[in-house]
Amino acid sequence: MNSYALIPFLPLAAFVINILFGRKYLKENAHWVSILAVAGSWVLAVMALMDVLNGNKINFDLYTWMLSGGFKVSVGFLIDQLTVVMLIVVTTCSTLIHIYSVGYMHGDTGYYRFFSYLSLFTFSMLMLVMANNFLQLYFGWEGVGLCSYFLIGYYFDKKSASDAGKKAFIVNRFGDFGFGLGIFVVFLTFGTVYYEPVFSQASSLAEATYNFLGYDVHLMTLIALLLFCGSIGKSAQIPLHVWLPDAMEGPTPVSALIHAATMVTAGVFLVARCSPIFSLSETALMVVALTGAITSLFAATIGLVQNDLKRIIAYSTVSQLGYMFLACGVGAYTAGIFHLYTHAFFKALLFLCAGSVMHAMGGELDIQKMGNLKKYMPITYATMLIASFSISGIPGLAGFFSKDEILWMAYAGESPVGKFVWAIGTLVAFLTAFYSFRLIFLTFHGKFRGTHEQEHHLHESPKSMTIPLVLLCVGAVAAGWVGIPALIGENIGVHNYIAEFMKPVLGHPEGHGTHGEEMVVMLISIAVGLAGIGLAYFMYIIRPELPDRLAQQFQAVYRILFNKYYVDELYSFIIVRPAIWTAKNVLIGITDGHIIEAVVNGVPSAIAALSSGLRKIQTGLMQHYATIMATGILIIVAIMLLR
Amino acid sequence: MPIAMPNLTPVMPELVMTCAAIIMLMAELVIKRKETLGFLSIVSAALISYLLLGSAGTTFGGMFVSDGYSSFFKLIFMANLVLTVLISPQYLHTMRINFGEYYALILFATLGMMLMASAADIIVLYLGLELMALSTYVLAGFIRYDMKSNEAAMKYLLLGAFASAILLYGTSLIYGLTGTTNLKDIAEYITNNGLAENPLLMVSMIFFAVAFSFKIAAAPFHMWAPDAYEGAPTPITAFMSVGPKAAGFAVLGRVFLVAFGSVRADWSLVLVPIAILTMAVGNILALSQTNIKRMLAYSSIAHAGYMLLGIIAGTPAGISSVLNYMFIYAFMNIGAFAIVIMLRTEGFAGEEIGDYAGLAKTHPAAAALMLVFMFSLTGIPPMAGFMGKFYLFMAAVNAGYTWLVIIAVLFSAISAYFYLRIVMLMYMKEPAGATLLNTSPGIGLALAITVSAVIFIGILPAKILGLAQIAVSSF
Amino acid sequence: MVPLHWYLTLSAAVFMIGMFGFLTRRNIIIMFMSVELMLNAVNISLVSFSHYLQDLRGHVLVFFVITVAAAEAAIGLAIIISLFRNKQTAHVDEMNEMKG
Amino acid sequence: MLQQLFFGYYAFAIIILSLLVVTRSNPVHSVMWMLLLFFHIAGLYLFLNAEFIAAIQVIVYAGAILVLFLFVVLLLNLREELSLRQVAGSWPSAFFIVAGLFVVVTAALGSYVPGPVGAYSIAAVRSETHVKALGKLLYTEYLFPFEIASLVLLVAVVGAVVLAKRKLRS
Repeated sequence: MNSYALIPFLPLAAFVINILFGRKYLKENAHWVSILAVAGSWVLAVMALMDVLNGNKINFDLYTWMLSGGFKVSVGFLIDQLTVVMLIVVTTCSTLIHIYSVGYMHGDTGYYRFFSYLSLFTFSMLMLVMANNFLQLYFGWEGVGLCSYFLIGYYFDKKSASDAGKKAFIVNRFGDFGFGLGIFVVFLTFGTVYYEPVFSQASSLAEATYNFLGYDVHLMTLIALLLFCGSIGKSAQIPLHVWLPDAMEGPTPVSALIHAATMVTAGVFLVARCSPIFSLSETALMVVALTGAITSLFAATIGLVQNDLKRIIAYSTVSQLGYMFLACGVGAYTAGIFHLYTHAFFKALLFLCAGSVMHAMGGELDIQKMGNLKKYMPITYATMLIASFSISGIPGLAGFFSKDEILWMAYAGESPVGKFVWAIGTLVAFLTAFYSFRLIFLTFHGKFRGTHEQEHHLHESPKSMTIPLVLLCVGAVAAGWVGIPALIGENIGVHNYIAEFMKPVLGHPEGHGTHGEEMVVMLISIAVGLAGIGLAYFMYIIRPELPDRLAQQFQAVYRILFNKYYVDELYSFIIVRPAIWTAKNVLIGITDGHIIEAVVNGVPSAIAALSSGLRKIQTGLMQHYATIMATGILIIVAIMLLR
Repeated sequence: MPIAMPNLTPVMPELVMTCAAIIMLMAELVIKRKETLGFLSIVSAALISYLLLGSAGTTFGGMFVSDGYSSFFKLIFMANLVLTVLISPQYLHTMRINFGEYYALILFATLGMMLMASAADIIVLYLGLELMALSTYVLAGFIRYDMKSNEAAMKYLLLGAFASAILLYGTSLIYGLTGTTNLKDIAEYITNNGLAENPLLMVSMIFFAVAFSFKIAAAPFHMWAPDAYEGAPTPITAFMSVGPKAAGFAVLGRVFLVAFGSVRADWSLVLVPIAILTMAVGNILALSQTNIKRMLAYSSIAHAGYMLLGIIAGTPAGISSVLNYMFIYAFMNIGAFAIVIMLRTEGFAGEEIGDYAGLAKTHPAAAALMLVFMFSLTGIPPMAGFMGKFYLFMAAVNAGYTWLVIIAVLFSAISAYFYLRIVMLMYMKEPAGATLLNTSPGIGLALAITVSAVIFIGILPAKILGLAQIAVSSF
Repeated sequence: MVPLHWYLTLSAAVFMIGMFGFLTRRNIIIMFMSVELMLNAVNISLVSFSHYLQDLRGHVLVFFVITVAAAEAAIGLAIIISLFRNKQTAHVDEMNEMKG
Repeated sequence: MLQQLFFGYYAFAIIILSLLVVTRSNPVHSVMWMLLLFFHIAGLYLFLNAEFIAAIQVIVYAGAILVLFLFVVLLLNLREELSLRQVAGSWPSAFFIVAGLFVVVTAALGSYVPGPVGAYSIAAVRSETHVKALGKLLYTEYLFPFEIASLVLLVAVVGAVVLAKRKLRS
């Protein structure tokens, strides 16, 4: 047995121990089990990285769960370049956020429960990224969804929290339905669910079509789009993005880990993992690129006017996820994964800083009621500032390299929509810089606008919280140095290591452009970043009354943005309300209320009615039983003889 | 005429069982603590399981055959016996029916099942079946002061006798046609004399199908089951829902594949509508039940329907998946019944489904166990029930019954409603009052065994399935 | 010589009469007797088969059927007595506490 | 011819008696008709050269089982319930089902093909006597079922005792 199998199973063991003994025995010490386990996973992940760097690719089946005919399901692990990057991201963020949670969740009644869920989540996420077959991927996929559901609704006595959990669950159902169907089509087409045979056979089926109701559907496009449905749900892309901002009801470490750094990026990982299939379908790639681009623009514009600290960062996450899809859609999977990797650091950092702010503000989230926090929370301020520089693409920081790579690939790649998405991407870069610094300026600068009690309470967070901040901050600065583009790199003698590293799995398209063009693209992206910051400085520091005036001037636009384009209301109108109406008026109308209540809500009423009807046949009288038996015999004998 | 001593090695387990049962009858007179008898039964079950290993062979002029197939079923009977004995004592105390004959009768019933599984001759099959049935009738009516228990025993007995008469009529016809009652000889005679098309043979086969359908509680011959299950003492309900059903499948498989092997197309045509009707009746009627024992009775009917799929497939894979499913079913079903028994206290039946409301708040461990069993019965991975269903359905698909499997999956989706309704009640509702749990070491042990079996087989299904495949290959 | 078919038809007729009794009567004891009637019908056909096939196995089976019938009667009647103690009736339609 | 006449009488009597058994409202009468029926069936067995079976038909069925029935009928004192309607509501439907079954089964009986002829010809059985031949078979070839039958009887005894004993609760 390969010791790398322990990577996911250590957190699973921690989960089992915590859930069994947490309530009675571990109580306030529950975090030790989880932290040790995830740190162990991290060590193993680093060892795996070393191994892969030495050119090994590890693929093994741990044990076969079931085997029936040609259908085999096993727990198996594939550790290649892509997996290893994900492993490092997941275990690093997870470890740091586990540590941060010790301070953040201190004194919470469900302390052991929180850590056991975190461990379970880590397990599921690792199963997801390490799978060597689609079914295990699906298992991890559903597992992380379930944990996310538990953790969003962690404060289950708060109605908004449990509603948000439900919303996340239901919205993801839509995506997962397509995803499951996609896996099914994969199995039908290839006769296996293992990555290796599927991907190696994919190219031979590049032109295959599938006749569906008289239409010839391009098979690879069908599979790719079905799988992408899952990505849309999990990574909160339009039109299934509505759950992620609401998911901020969960504890902040959860937002950082699940809803920023790891789980929501699973969709990007899926596209990258299935790149051999996506690459065979131009249509699918175009859909991916456009979905990503539109989502990123859409979410960034909403982010401009929100006032809830965590929601702004959530929209920023949606927007950045769109960026990653944009990259994958133009064929630059490496760039997408690179951005995923850098994003994990600075976005987790942003959330943890937000958590630190919340901690100081006594749970307050409205940035209009903050201000001048840099005086009280220097470490939080410094780290959050760096993270914001990073996301805005200030040269030298992690976000700069990955974002630049994406924009250049979009501009110079072969994708027919490349130039278009590049333009959107550049616009989004500007908006990102603006709303990130709007957040910084409103929160940390100016005058404090909260209450007096809050002002008294203001303090820097405990060590267990600030140390992870600092460590993540190192990542937010330096994580990008593994992917320095050739343009800069050749002058200082470094390569684009990550692109070379990932090339065997994801390929690395060459940009069709000169160094001069590349330089221009880079300069534009730096310029828009700086412009965004400058505009934010102008509007919120120099002329703080300006935003309100603008909001009044362009009231219609402001309202639309503030209300997130009314998507929630739209869904409520076209899906939720009709569903509830049908349930209320049709289902309850047909059957009497208590059957519906007794049987889980929403049983097809016909079956329930049939059930109570059929019950009458079971009269309790033996003669009737015997009569029915005799009738059965008569019918069978008669049919068999007269046949 | 010299009488040769028959070879007793193959019947050794049955001999031990007979001795154990008779010893139990006599020991009952001197032993005051009846639990001791339960302990003795478990010891004998262990001894028999050990003896099963070296018992392969045919004896008594080919009337009795001990092969992998029968041994696998006997293993299920032993598990059934041990688990039933473990969950019994406390119920017997609560109901104040702690009579020693109880254990002897359970042993006799199990002996009957063992004889059925090994029967290679219709006479042995019939006598084994009656031995099992008569013991079970008495056990079902064991709470003599309770009207429901009497009623259960009465209905079971009368309808059982009716089904026996039908079985005997089928036997007489096949005897008249082939001049023998030995299953192998019957098969040989049918093929050698081209009887396969004979309408009378068809009638005989149908009568056999009906009688066995009665034993496995398949619709429309299932109607005794809900009443008998509801009225019988709960440990006996658990016992009845596994043992006689498994024995019924054992004889169904052997008779239909050996004796009627040449008319397979015909009997699968008979069994297909029975299977569909069984799944429909079991799953649909379970929806509107309010008594949990009754609900589990309908659930057990539905599971018989699923298992019929494996018999209909008729392939080695199909039969082995039936064996596998029966094994899994024994654990998950008795586990669920163990929880039902725990809820029963002096003066509180705890048999209404509503009594499970809020169980997770008052008794989280019991609720979690019930959750595992309900998930397994529904067939949610990674519980064993899922694997059982998966192999059954896969075998049926490979045998060309895809449409039947689609129907089965649909009905199995309906079943989620009534199983998960219990889970919902336990976890989502507030408890109505303080429910007392009637625990004992025996039940604790039974629950530990069942829950670990359900999870273990769910995670490592290959072991039991491999055993079942070996069992079928010898047949 | 009486043809075998006559016996078989007689047997079927008695079997069906027994079944008819079982389906219609509501006195448990008479239902019980109807089952005995069905068993006797089977015995008739078994004995006649045996006779015409010049074989004794049918007789052996009849022997066992009678044994089991006796055992069944003993237990059945014991249950009836038990039932009667609780509820002074032997009528099936008053015995449908459990249904549905 | 004589044989046919004998059979005709027996068949007629058996069917009439069976009908009487299942239609009499008074269980005591039913039992009495059944007693008569069993004697006729025993006669039929004699006719078929099954002396021993005829004997146990009389001894066990008529002598033991029916007496048990009668005993219970009288014990339960069912007299006051005699006035109840004798058929449970749906006798026409039961009649049609049973008649249908009779028709299909007898139709199938038309295709009966005799099985193989065995070694126990009437002469062979006569020379050995029926009891001895059957006894030999039971104690050699059918020893195993014979032993199981003893267990069935044991269970019946135990079961009857358990169900009928006086002490209801432990």
